[in-house]
Amino acid sequence: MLTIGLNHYLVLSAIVFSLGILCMVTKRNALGILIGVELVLNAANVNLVAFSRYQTGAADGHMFAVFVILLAAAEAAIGIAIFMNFYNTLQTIDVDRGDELRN
Amino acid sequence: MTHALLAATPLWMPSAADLQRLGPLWSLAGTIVAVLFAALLVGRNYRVAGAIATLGGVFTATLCWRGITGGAVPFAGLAPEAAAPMLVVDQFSCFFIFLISVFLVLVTGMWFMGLDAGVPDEAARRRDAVEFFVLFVGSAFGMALMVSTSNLLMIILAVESASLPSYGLAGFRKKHRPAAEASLKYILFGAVTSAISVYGASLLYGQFHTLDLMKISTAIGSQGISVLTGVGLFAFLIGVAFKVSAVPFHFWCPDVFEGASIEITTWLSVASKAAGLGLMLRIMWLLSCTVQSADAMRWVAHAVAIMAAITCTVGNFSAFRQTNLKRLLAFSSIAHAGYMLMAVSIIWQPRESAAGMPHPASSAVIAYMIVYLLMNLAAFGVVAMVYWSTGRETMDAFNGLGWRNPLLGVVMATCLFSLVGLPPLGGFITKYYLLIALYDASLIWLIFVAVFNTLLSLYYYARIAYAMYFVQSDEAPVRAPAMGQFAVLMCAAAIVLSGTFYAGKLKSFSDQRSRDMYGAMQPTGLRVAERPTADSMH
Amino acid sequence: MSQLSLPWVAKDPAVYQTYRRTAIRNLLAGGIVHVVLALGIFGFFDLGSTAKVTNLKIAISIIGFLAPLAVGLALIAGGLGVLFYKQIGNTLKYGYTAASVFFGGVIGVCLLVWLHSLVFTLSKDMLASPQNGAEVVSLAIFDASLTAREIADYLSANLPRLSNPIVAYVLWPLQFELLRDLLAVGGIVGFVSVIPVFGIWWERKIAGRMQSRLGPMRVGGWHGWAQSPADGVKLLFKEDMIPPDADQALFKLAPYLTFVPPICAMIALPFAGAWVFRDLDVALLFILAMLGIEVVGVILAGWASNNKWSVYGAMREACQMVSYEIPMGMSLLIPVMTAGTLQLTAIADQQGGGFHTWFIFKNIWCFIAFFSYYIASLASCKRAPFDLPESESELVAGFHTEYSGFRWSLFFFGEYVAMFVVSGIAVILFLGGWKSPFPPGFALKTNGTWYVDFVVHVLNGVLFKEGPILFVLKSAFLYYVQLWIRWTLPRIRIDQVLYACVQVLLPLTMVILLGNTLWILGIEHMKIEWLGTIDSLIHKVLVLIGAVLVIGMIWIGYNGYSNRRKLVGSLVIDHLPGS
Amino acid sequence: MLEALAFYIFAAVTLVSAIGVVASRNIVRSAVCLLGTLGGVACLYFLLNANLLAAIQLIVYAGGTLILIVFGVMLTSKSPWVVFDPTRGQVVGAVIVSILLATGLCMLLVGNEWPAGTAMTASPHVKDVGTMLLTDYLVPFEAASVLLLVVMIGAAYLARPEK
Repeated sequence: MLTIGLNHYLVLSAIVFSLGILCMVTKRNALGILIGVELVLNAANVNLVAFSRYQTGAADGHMFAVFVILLAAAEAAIGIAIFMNFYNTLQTIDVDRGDELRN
Repeated sequence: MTHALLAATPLWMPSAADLQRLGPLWSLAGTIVAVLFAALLVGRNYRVAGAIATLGGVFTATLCWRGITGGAVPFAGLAPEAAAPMLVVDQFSCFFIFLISVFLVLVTGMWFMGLDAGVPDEAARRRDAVEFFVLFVGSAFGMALMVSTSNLLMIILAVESASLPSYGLAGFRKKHRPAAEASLKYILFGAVTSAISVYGASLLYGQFHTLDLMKISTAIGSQGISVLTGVGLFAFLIGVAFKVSAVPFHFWCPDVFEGASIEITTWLSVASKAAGLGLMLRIMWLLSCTVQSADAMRWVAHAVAIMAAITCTVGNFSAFRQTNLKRLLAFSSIAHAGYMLMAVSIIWQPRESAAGMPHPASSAVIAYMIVYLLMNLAAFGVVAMVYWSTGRETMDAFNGLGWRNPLLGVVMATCLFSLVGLPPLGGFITKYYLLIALYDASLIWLIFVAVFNTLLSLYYYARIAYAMYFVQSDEAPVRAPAMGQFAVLMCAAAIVLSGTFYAGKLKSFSDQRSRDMYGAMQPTGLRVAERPTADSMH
Repeated sequence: MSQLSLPWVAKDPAVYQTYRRTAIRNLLAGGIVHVVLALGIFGFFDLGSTAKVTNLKIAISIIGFLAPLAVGLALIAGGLGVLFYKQIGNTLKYGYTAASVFFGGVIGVCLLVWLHSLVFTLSKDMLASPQNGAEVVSLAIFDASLTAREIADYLSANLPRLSNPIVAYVLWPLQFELLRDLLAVGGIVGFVSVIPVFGIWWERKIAGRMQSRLGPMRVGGWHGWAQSPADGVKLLFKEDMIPPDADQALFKLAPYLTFVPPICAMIALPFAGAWVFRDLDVALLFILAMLGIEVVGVILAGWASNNKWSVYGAMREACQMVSYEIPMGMSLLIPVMTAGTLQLTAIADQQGGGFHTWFIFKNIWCFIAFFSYYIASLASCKRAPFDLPESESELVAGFHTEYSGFRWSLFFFGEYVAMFVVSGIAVILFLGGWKSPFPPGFALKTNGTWYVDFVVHVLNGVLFKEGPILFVLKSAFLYYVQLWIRWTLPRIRIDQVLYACVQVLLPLTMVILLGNTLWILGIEHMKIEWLGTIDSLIHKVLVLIGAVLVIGMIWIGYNGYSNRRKLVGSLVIDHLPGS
Repeated sequence: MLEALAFYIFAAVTLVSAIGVVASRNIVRSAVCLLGTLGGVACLYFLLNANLLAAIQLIVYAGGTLILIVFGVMLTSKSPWVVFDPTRGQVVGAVIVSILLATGLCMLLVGNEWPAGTAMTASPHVKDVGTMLLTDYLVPFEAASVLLLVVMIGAAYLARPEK
């Protein structure tokens, strides 16, 4: 337990991943779902960096993580713009309230 | 200090030939910038923006066509030797970019026609044309990237570059409830699937120590597929399955198609799916490009086959109850994605013929894609014209269309029967190629599923045809722009021709595209750009 | 309300006398007992003998000798203070005595800091000295690499004047990184708590002088120097109110979120070459990130208060800080590109050749970048003229309307520390960091006599060579300019703030970024000769401008000082203490 | 030893605040807890020899994306303490599923035979990362710049109030 290795980080990231999935499933607020997505992306990044550190010895994982951070920022930007558009139109951000389109 | 830094690391530049091969991508990226600069110079002029987008699309298509016919070096890895190739430019990708950019031009034309046809928010559409075209060409750029990558990072980046502008496009109509809702659902699904996809990619990176699919394939060949690899691969493919709208990840599709404006729906129904399928084909091919890895990939391919069968069936069954035409066509597009996924599922099978011979599966997908483009364009074109004229997209707007506008009725009927896959039409012949490929791969159960689904789909397509010709309506005749009528007529003609006189030509064309892809993509045939030495820089 | 029953409230004077006598007796007696105890231990364990240096004695010498000695001396000083309180009070009433005590204190603290750094350097030298084997022994976290014996030998060989074994015992723990870290954390926290206290007083004084007032004059005697500590004590005892409709947890959390990140930024901010807690290779990015996180606290404060004005203030703040971060970061990229590294110590080391090698005079792009950075940093610290988020007249103090007492003061701590940090970054990246403005040849030489050496070290550290004091002085100047601007310029509107960022500052920084890139490419990479000639010409002109500016500044300062009576007026000034 | 201590502290910060993200019913609190997770992950990056990445995480994620999310939260909730609740049954089901997911994933990851690799000895220097970005990763870099441009325009369009 005292020597920290790859598995420690992997277990941590697996738990964060599951929490992210849980967050996506339980939150009815669109922003809550986006926050869940951020958790999952962070879990993936921890994985990537840990693999770089303990497995490959190359910075490829770091580069991947940089791009994931960038994508998360882009996604949040357009996501929040869309949420605000939705809010301006429907006066709510509850995902279940958008029920105009259904079978 | 800076000087020492520069001396220590020579600036690496891709060679001119490599840059030239990337012409289509440059051209699309340049179009975005040109639209923005034009807005800076001449103000918010929708004509200028649209014209630049059209020109950009035409130019890109030309470049791609040259790439297709010129038989240039089919593989360009734009990276120095040490790393994985980030981009793959070959006939296959050129073909798909060609398809996308042609479609870009056509949908732009549709957008212009919509302006003149008097849609409700006309003023806003004119005003926001610049943003619209930036997003539009931006999503085309992402799709072009999607079909020309073989690297996990680039795949994720490309899927996101195609998706993020599409989210914006889906919700482009402000103060429009369905549009806002559509974009919300679209981005939520997209964000969730892409996040899971990134997690899967991270697992693959840990397992194989590389981001390059080709190297992963070699490693799979030598070490087989462990449970973790399977989980990682599955999670990774979720992102792509979302773009293709394969079944567990298809929920966004009908809502987005219904909520978005009709040009966007047309665009997403073809281009987005084409790019997704191209990517899926390439991933599956690359992962099984050695004999051992192909063997290991069998289970993944079976999973894809099952997914394809479910996708088809769910798409067709759900289409039964629809009354909104856009929504119905959305489910139809899900079903068609299922058919094409069937072909993807057999690409792992080792080909008996030598390298350089076409693979029947990818050939079938390419042929299917061409005809599918024509069918969807014409079908959505008719729906759009009916919408512009009546303001409705529901089934009852089509009552008696055959008499209210005979030309549109005929075109629509042609499209519908082609979508079903009835004999003299393009839809039939491409489905036939597909089934033959399945038969060659001895996936008989999948053939049964496909035929069963074809019969299912006959019902709801025929329902529209029935409404057009056998339901009385006392509504006014549908008036449509002449250009639009001409365009859809051309599409219908092409559908008929591709099913009859040009069936062989279609076959040979798609064979050619798929052959060049696989001929050059043997693992040993990797060609990468050379890294210049330090002294060659000055 | 219950009646307070404190010892100094409503008591007979005779009782005070009893208290005083008891206090004096106890303090003096306790002090003497401690000193005697310390000396006894010193003698008993034979701590002063050079022959018998062992590791065992380290703890004894620190716990058994130094600690009681220090406690004892402090107690005796306290006792004497109580004994002679009248005399001390009378002395401090005179302005100049108080001033000299104050400045003596400041200078003393500076010297202490500087000695502290010398000790660290010494322990590093010892680890690396050839006596300890050929290779450099790295600093250890747990296991010691030097014994007390080795340290004593090193001292007697190299620094005979310091060769008392007690010194060796004290130096021994300093080779452990953990202890150094703890000391450094203590130093950072101490410094961080001094900055706002001193800074607020300074700001009020400057504001006063600029408006022909005097500012705080009463508390503490000389120029009201104790005003800020007094205010701090007052704030601590104020009633701490939380609006009933506020989000309790977030309301309590928000001040810490504004206060902690600037302190974390101090982790990577070097005060001198060896004077940094962690010499990160991404120091600049780290500090910028910390300054960027600060805004979360402000937004939350506004949000959690559940008050319209607070939310407006928070929104303005978020808008402004996030927008100005871009030109700020992009301006900083220019010296970073010139230096080729993000490591702040490495950047400062490149500017050690004197005044003319500072990056601000390097070329025209850096020169512009300094000013664009400085403007953007004003906005990101929400200082005037960009103090929209807390504009008193419009938003009733903005995001901290609902805060009071201790939590309220945390916002100010955060703000003033951030001001110091942004000034520090500007100093390191543009103004030569802790390097002296004179070329290295100007540094004074030591000649072996200990008092001459001492003076030489002090002068070199303050003016002629390098050192944390130079850094603090330079930063303090930029800090002063921030105050100066605040009390000179009027506040601008929010749309003007954003206009200034997006349409003026951002294009400007983009242009200089591009210009600098091409400049470096042309001169250093492609080696275009005429460009090099132009560059050196511009460099000379800029140095000249800089010299003129400095001289002009000094002249203005001198002029203002000599005319201060005219500026402030003569009616009240002569009747106030410390005038 | 010290590394283990640091790891457990940072991991605890990350996990506790991630649980806070999920458990808090108020979305603003979720966002604040997310700050804890992001900070904890950044500290883990420092432990993992990824200094530059840690700084990027702090500056882009914590200083940019998170503020955007907090902004979004504030702009889209009508009353300050908006709470949307799923039903109790849904929550219990989701919790069970995610516990199963976490357990399964952990077992899979710990039990997996990772191929032998080489460990990274020192943090890659900023310069090396920059060089990589302009050589091996030039294409993603450029593609990302196009993406950011498009997204910026799209977001600005969508967030602009309709006149």
